[in-house]
Amino acid sequence: MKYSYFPGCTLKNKAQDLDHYARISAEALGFELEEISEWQCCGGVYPLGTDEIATKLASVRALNDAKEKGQELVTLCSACHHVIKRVNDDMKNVDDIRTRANNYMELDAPYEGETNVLHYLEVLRDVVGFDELKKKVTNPLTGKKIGAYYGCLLLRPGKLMSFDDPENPKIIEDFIRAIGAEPVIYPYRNECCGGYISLKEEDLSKEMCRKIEESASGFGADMLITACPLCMYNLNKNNGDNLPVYYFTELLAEALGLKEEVKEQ
Amino acid sequence: MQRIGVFVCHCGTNIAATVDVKKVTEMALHEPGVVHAEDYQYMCSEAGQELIHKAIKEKHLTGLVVCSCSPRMHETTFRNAAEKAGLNPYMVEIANIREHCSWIHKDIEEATEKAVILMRAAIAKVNLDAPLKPGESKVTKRALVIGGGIAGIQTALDIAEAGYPVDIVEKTPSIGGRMSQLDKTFPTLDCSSCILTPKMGEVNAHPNVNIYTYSEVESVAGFVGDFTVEIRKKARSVDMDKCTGCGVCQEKCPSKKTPSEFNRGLDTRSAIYTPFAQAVPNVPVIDRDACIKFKTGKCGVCSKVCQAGAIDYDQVDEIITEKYGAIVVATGFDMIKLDKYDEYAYSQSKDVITSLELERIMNAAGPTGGHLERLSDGKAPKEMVFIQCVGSRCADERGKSYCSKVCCMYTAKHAMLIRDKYPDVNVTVFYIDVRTPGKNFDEFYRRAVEEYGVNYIKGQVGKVIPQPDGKLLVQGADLLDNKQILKEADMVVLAAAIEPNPDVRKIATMLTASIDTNNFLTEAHAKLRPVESPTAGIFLSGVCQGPKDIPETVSQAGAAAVKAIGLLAKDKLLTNPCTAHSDELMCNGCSQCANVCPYGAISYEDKEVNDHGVREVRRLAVVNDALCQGCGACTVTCPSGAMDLQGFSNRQILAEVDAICR
Amino acid sequence: MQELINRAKELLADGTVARVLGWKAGDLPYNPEPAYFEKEEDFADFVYNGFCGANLSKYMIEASKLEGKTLVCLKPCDTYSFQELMKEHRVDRDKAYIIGVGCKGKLDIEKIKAMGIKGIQGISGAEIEDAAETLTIQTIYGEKTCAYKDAMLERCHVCKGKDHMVFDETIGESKETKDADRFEEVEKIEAMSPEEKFAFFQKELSKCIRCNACRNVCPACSCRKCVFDSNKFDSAQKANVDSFEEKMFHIIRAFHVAGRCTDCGECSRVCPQGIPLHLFNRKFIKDIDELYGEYQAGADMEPRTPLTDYRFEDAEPGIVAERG
Amino acid sequence: MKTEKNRAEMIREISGVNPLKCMKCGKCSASCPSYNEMDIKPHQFVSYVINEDIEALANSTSLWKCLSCFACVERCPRDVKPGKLIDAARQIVVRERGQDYLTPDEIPELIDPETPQQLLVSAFRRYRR
Amino acid sequence: MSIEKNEGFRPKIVAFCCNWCSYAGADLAGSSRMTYSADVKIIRVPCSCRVNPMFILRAFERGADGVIMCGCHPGDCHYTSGNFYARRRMTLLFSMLDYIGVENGRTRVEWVSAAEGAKFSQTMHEFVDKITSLGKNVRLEDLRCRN
Repeated sequence: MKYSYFPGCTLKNKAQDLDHYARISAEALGFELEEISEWQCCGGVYPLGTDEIATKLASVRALNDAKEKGQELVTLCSACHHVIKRVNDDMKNVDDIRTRANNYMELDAPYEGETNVLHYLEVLRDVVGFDELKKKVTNPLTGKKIGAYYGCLLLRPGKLMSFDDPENPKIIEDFIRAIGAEPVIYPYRNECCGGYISLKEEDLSKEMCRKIEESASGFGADMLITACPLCMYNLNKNNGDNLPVYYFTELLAEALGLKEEVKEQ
Repeated sequence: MQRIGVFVCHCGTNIAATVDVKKVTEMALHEPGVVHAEDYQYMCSEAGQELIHKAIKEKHLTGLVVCSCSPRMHETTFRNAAEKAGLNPYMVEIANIREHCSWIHKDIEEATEKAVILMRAAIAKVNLDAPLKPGESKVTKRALVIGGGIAGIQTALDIAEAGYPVDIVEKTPSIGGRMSQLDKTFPTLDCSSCILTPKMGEVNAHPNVNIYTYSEVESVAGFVGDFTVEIRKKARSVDMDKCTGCGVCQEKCPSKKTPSEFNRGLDTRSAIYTPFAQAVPNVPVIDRDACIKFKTGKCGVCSKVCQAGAIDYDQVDEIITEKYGAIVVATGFDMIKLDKYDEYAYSQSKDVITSLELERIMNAAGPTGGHLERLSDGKAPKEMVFIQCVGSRCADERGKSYCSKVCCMYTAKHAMLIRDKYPDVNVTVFYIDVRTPGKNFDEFYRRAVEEYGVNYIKGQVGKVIPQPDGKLLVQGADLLDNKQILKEADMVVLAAAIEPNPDVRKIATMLTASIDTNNFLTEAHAKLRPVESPTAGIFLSGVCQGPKDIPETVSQAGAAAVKAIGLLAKDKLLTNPCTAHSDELMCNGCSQCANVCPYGAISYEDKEVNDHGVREVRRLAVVNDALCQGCGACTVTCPSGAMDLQGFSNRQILAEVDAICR
Repeated sequence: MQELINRAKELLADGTVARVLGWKAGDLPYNPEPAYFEKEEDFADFVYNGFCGANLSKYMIEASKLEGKTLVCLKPCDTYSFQELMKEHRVDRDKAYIIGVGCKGKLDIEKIKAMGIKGIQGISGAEIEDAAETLTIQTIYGEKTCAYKDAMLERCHVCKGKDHMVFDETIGESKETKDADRFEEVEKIEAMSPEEKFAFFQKELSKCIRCNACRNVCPACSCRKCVFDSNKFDSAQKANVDSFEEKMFHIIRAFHVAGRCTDCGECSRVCPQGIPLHLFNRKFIKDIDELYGEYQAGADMEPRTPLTDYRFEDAEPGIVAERG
Repeated sequence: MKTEKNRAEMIREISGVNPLKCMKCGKCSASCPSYNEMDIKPHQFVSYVINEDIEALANSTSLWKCLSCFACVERCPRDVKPGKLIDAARQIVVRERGQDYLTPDEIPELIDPETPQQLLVSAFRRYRR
Repeated sequence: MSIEKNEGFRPKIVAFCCNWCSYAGADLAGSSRMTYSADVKIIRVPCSCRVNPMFILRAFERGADGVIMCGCHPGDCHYTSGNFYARRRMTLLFSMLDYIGVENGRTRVEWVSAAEGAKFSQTMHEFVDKITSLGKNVRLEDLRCRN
């Protein structure tokens, strides 16, 4: 199975290793991520204004590229996933946006939301299957108590993202079980870490991260994993060293026994 | 040629403010067949009807057009008026210039123009009207009540008291319904079972009442006065005649792990069970999905311990077919599932419960023996938080658009009972509005605040956050104080929205009774016929029609009973004369019409006809007027157009089309 | 053909049937017409060849009223019509003795003429026993030939099959003639723009002279009195006055037989103006197949047809706009 | 200069929100993680738009404290979703005044070697036009 | 959409409504004062299954620009199954109209219950807009019937 892959800015630059982990794990699990040629940054946040078109075009380009290849589009970063999935929904359901975006794009055939947008975790859950993943784990993270940190973008708005129950998700917990560790469920796992606000309102973000980490440690977590590079940055920056935060692909690669391989590259 | 009179109603200003009634009246006189036209303030009034009477007599009218409100409102009124003046009532047509015109248009010129066109269409139709005579049909003097909660019980008792036999069909093993699960009732705080149990006994013992518990309606055929209903009596696996209700079987049953429906899954029951101690009938059923005997073939303990030899593993479902003249729906409600509201952590913490679960916890026969305690650790709570409107008043698909109506009052009741019994427990209620219309209701709520010190906070809760130490952190808003609050609680109670029993959709379909977008049964008129379904012979009792509390339910149950009694008291009903009719000379006898007739009203016979001198025996469709309900499905199926519908004939509808498109 | 004649005479002689419904030679070599044969000597004119396209099942409505049985010769496709008429109680099975006759595809004289073959005096190779693939045509301009296949009626290219749905006995072999997709023409029209569709039908239907030949020949259009002759719909019309009436007539004609039309193609065969009327019926058949499951009228005796049946999950009428 | 009425109309249009659907339950404010930082609270935003007091919104610090975490969007029972209103108000402000809450000059002092691109990209998108 | 193109054009629209659901829904729209265009004129029929394709063609013949049929929701028919037959008939008829080149959208079927006044009004709004944008019906009109 081959997927169109949208890596996004952070995983392509600051966090390249996380991207490598994802690709090499995919290979081991029997699917391939084919990077979209000349992808452009999704913009990081979904423009809520219904009259904004230009800021949605980068996503439309990526989506159309996947459509032309007849592939589903996979993202790794929660933010990219959020933006692209919502723009896709607009292209499918909002006449005005679809018409205007297509007018700009001048494609061979108008793009009307045909591409299916998947998060890497969804591929693991729905295509590979967590049971199957579990069988392929060579280096289970037995004994580790891991808190899943979802943040906002993966889950909300629940109706549009249709990813998991937005108030009581379980996909990352299932993932944690599949790689042999024990999930720790804590109530702040879908509360905001502060997002982009950490740039100018560091204290606000710090307070939010503190609540998240306190809740997670309180319920017994000894590490957190997340699917969003910005969440990872905020949590890492604000928590000191007592509760390490990992990107899920890193633990995936580790469980599949591939982490060293990447390091050596 | 008809002699038609046109009567234009002002309906006060309801019509006259937007439609130039004088102009409409004047335009009427230009239409073919119209010999009289006049307008009046209120056509439906005595004086208005008198005008009609006079005109019919003086101008020898053969047909009437009344331009007024919807025919669903006053068609019968004007037909009766016509009949009184010696005119066949089916020579009356209504032009609906109120609901379909004056009320929805603002521009006078536009509305007047449309009113004239609607009038023309009605005139065109009257021109082709023919006098019709209704037939008669019999009334089976027996009523069926679907649902054995307080609504069904009260309706059945009232009908039975009037001397008519009545059957109750109840899906669960016992009658009693939701009310039997309640601990106390507002606004008097009397014990629910103390007032319900005697009624259950009374209805059970009434000679005119026959109760089918653990039974469901399987199919409904027929129409008002003459319904044929199939009832599936599910296999109880216990002989109702032999069982003495001693209860030993339930005690000895080794399968005790099934969540108790009665206690909302807070504890478990045995595989052979009566839902609760006061169950009527006091005869257990075997839950075959849970029973070891049915699952593995080995066990049979209940059979061994039963002194009366009442256990019968070989029982099968039984279908009972019965005729009824009237059917009352009293299917009640359930609480919505809370899986879409997990911000309140209902599925994450045992100490977040629904109000109905709290009723069971507070009840002496409940899972905790009536002690208020946390289900997680059995500890007594010190801080209780109630959250109102969970799933009610929602504009999105997560919840219900309506107000569930009973939550404000029962929450005040819960708060008061807790403060009364456990004065050291603090109670906080997060509310959006406190709604207390009802006799002694607001006084009741104020007592909760003033005498019992319940802390009411205006604002909704955003999230319930379980803490590592087992406490619950409630993050809410206090809109009056403009603050975000974090409140620690030991238990959180959710006032979940109520919704009609999910089975009602299936039942409504069987009854062809209409249902609204929320699955509440629709009443024939919101104000004037609130307990009748638009489908004749079907009556509504209790929450199946809309949210209501016990006193309202009981009142409506009585009202539904009276309507049913009114029907059963008649010996004959007049049938709708707008039935299908087949033209013998055109009929091909092809049987297509019989294929689509939902009532089996069409049969075929070989008949000699004289077709312009040619005498031959032909196979012809014959419509049974008593069975035909006048839908018209056959008329369109018939390729030759031999089949036509009286009162809505092909030519009449085409004439209306022509008049509108003129 | 001789076998058929012999058998018919035999059945007539032993009293099994009172008459035989077949075809007799016409005044031209290519226009045999339906006829009754009651006496042995009548059979001199009896023919059964490639030009006997007429579907005799509809004649059985009237024949059912006659004394005694009527022997009727039905081609495989005709038997669908007959069975449909049985289902609708329009013919009496007990009054019919059905000989299922073999068919190797029926001929369309218009196609032959369209090849530029004029002044026809005689045609050979159209006999039912002929195995020849070629027709030899004597004309006043000399002998011409054409491939049998090229002269076949449209309906034979989309033949429903060699099996008779209902019969008492069969005589003669049938040949597989299907070599085209039944819905190809319909699909071609469906793919047009609304303007093109409109222009196409406007052009075709403007030829209609309302001779009612299509109606009269159609075995499904068998009403004692047609709505278009009835005062019940204010729709009694004799001739089309404008383009709308043409459409109305042909839409309703096709609608009334929708789910009952066996696609026998008689309407198009008899149209003197050469209007492809089967395109209306076939559109309904295609929609029915796609929306409600494949259905062949006359293939069984189930009382319900697609339009007198339903399923809860049927498509909504909006599907027409959705599929564009 | 646009009137307050125009601006309120624009907010309704950009956000696609009908503020009249609000029943004032306060669930948005109960859910908001930035609540304490805001001068005009999420539920009040709705009334400001209804009352066409857009200038006050434009000057509100709340515009820059909203995290776009969609908690209010997810939980609003009336399909009002104040987060969308706040975003629309923010757009109006940046479009009208070209006022940027974040300028490129500030960046160097705000970032550290670990700052992900995502942070800058999203902050720019949110704070500037 | 080219609504401007047809400015001043007032379409003629015939709505067939079943007595039990849609006509009552239209009544509810009225008593709730939910406006819609006066171009819509309602004809009451007992059930959607009473609507003969002839009625619809006749309306077009006489100059209607759009015809809409409303009935009870599938499964909720007062006569149990009438709307199911109507649904198949209308689907085939609409498909045929499309096939002969009548503009898509001149005909519509909508299920409106007695409780759906808002939906009735909304549907009529949409339908009038659609017909207005399509403009005058010329493809099915009988010119003799034009005023």
